[in-house]
Amino acid sequence: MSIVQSFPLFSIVLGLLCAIGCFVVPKQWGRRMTLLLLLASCVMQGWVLRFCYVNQTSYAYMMGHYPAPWGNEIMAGLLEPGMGLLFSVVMLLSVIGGGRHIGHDVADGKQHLYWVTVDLTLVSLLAMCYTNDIFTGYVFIEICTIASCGLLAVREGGRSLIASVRYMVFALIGSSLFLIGVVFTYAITGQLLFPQLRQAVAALWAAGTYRFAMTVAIGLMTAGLAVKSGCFPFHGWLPDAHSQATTASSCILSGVIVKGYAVLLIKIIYRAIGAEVFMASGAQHVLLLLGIGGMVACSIDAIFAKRLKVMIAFSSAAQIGYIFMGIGMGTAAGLTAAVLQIVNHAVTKPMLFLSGSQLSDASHGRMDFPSLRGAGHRNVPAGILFTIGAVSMVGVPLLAGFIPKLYFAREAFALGWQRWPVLLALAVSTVLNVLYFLYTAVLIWLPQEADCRFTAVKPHWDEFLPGFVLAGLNVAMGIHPGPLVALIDKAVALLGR
Amino acid sequence: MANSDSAFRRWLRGEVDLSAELRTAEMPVPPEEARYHPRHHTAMIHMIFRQSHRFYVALVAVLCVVLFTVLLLAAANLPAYGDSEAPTNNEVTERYVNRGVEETGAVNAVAGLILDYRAFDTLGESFVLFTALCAVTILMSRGRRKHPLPMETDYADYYADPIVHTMCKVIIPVILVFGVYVLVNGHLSPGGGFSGGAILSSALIIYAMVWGDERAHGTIRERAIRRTAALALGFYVVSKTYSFYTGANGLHSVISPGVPGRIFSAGLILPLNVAVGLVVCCTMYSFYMFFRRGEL
Amino acid sequence: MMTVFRVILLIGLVGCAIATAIVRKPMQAVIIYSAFSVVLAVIWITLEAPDLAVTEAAVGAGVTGILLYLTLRRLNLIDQDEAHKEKMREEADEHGKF
Amino acid sequence: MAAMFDHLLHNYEEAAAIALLSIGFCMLLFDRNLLKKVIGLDIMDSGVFLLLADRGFIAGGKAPIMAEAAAEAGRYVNPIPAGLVLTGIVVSVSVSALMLALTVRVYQTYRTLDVDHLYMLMSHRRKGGRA
Repeated sequence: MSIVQSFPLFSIVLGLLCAIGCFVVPKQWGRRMTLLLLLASCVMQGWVLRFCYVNQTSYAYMMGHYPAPWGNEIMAGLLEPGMGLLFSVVMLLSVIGGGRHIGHDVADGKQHLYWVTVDLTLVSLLAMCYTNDIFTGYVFIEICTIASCGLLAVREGGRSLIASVRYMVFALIGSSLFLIGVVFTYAITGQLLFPQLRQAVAALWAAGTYRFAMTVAIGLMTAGLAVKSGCFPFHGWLPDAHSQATTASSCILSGVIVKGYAVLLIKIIYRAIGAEVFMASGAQHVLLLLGIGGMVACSIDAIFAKRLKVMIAFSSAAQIGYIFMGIGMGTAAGLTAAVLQIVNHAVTKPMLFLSGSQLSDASHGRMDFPSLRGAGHRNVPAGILFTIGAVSMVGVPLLAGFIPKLYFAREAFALGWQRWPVLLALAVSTVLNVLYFLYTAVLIWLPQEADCRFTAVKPHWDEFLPGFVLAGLNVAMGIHPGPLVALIDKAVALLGR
Repeated sequence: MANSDSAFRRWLRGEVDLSAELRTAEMPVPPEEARYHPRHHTAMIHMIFRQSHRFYVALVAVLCVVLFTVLLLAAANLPAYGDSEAPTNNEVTERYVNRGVEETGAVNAVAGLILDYRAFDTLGESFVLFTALCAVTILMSRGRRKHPLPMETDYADYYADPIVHTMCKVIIPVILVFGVYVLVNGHLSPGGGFSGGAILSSALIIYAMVWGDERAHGTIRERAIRRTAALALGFYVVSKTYSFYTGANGLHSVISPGVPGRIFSAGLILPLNVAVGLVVCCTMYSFYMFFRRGEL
Repeated sequence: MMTVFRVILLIGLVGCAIATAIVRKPMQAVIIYSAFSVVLAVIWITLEAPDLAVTEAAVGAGVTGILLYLTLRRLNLIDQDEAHKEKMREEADEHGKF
Repeated sequence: MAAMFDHLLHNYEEAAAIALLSIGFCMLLFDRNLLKKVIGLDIMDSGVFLLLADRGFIAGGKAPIMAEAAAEAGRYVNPIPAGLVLTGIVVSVSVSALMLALTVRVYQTYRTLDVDHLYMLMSHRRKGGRA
């Protein structure tokens, strides 16, 4: 067995050790250790991805001395290290870009704890990507919930406390629903590991026994993960949580964490339940409708938002609707588009949060739109970044946002009754995106008023460089999507096997 | 100046109740940045909120009723309670029960299950505790600001009470011994790291309650708690990584199950139980101290 | 016989839960919740899961109960009920000109 | 329907677990007091754990402590649900400690535990900020 195959385990363990280390060492070391950890994690996930790509394989890695139905396992195909790489890169850039705000928003005595929670968030996301066991999934979901509550509540002042309470209530309902689903699944199959579970579920479904309990279990697990990733009717917590946190936390919460749950959902659907049974249970239609509802309703909310960060957060909820719509299409191509949307949103949203918070810094920390008028002139790099992000969100060709929309639209023509709702939702959501994102992008470049109280700020390299890296990724994905699409196609094919 | 003047005049006219000000001064004041002063059209927003809220509650109530009916029906659809032929009693359970003792060396099948067969879950579980400890510290730690804790209105000096004091002197060692027993016998009898650690922490909590937080703070140092927790977790991670790595690569592991039934047996399970117990003990005691006095 | 015992315990458990939901004073809810945990610990024994019983008694009834009690104490709500809080809330509203 | 009710009567432990679950869920959603929400959360978790542990019980089985494994060849109950519930209990206590810490902080900052009141503050601020 190649040493590369142990890298998922090593990256998880390194994260845990780093979290323990940050807990006891002084805060400067915490920051350095976390940055190193994120960098190492990027390298390791990249290596595993390369290994799996070259060998065109997915492999199970035994966690201990006992084989599959008895011991724990982790599984790496193309999707898992790919998502791990994406999450590590985005977290690294967010943490660098939001570093100045962390120093400002987080009390001195709590900074090392902030780094601990960042490390634990990374670990839980990696474990959620790689896990091959449904109960391990639950445990790491809980770590992710608690760590993200820490990320959110660490900010002094503001409404972050109320946002945390709201977030926790929703998140705990989500994890409880997921756990009930796990219990029902275990009760009727007696298995917890994905491969065995999939066989048992397929056998049960074919035999027709316990079909009602199985359907309920599938529904509960899906609903739990949907609540946690802020799917449409349960997105009430999301705008508050994402807009009240400190910048780096906002980037991590909306760029990465909600996607972690979506990836786990994809894994459970395709690896644990099996696509056929999931589609037969009818849950995908609900996901499709909820996704469409989210795309439209949250975009309308975003139009009425009066503060920049709240608008970006509502747009997150709308973009998550796309992901669920893709999963709900129930086809391999739909899933490809959903994964493309995950990648697109993960690189674009942190860029918007980073540049948005710099623009508000250039307006004395104000977030309301009248104050932001002309902010692009006061901080040119942030203005450029925000414009790129906004244009990409609208879906202009040559930028990343266009690619998933194209694939969604293409796939929609292959569908049955879902075709017209999907196309209509895409069109409406694009128009709404134009309304709020282009409006903002224009607003920040308007000439400043004569009596403007705000002065230009000197941009710091550590603030805009991560944004430019994300923008580079965005443009690269938009101009030359071929390799990425091919990779995701292969990953989706490996997932169902 | 004009302000104080007018206040003085009002006082002269008997309109100001000085004792009222004294009373408000006693109340702990929330920190300045957090206080909140709404200004705009309060009544309307109040009404809109109430209206939309009522609709929302009704909707959620209907959803809940539907959800629980469905759950009850699903529970009726499950395999019969106590059935030995249920799908859960399959080859997985067979092996845990039949070969568990020889493979893990643990007489207690649950300990063997959570610390050897499915150790990755349990590793995650200890880190759930650790994450919660960090989050609680973030929330409760008073940091530099040191805003005062609310005054104790019902403060009881347990230390001055001879009965409580003497009884606790007797009972704390007993609890400690029981906790250690549960901890180190985790692979032989019911119990193990989690319950043993909670029992140990209860002894520490009683000590802090009776002898006072300040004294407990002096005896059990913050640094010691943090380092113990970090060391125990570190040991857990490192030793389990060794066992995961050797297992996955088919390497020979130096850890052997030993003779089942002996106290020093079951390979890693005993040290892991001790490590988990220390983590749980430190975490629970830290929770207590944070809730009690806002710092360790 | 065992079934009757189990049913009695379960009725007690559900009764405790309902009582927790409807009592007005938070302190009563905390005490009833601790009783709930103790009943649950006995139920774990009837389900032949002694590990769970020990853990539930130490963690559920012990530590969670203590944490709930300490929270009440921090909030000075030990022997106050909802009506009192309502009054305090009104005062707070007035204070914040709400 | 009658058969289903019969089955439910046989699965009485599960029915009780679902009842606990509903009570806890309703407390978590509808009780305005934050502290009661936390207790509701614990009750809901207990309901789930009861449901899970019931699945491991085998009529006439013994606890899986195989001290005299050779001596008595009795049936043991399934250890898997017990292990999972053990994990779950610890997760549940961690989460409730976190929620209680949030409760304390919320009360210190806003002098209220009423969640509606808190949300009203929040939505009000958002609407107020628009003006």
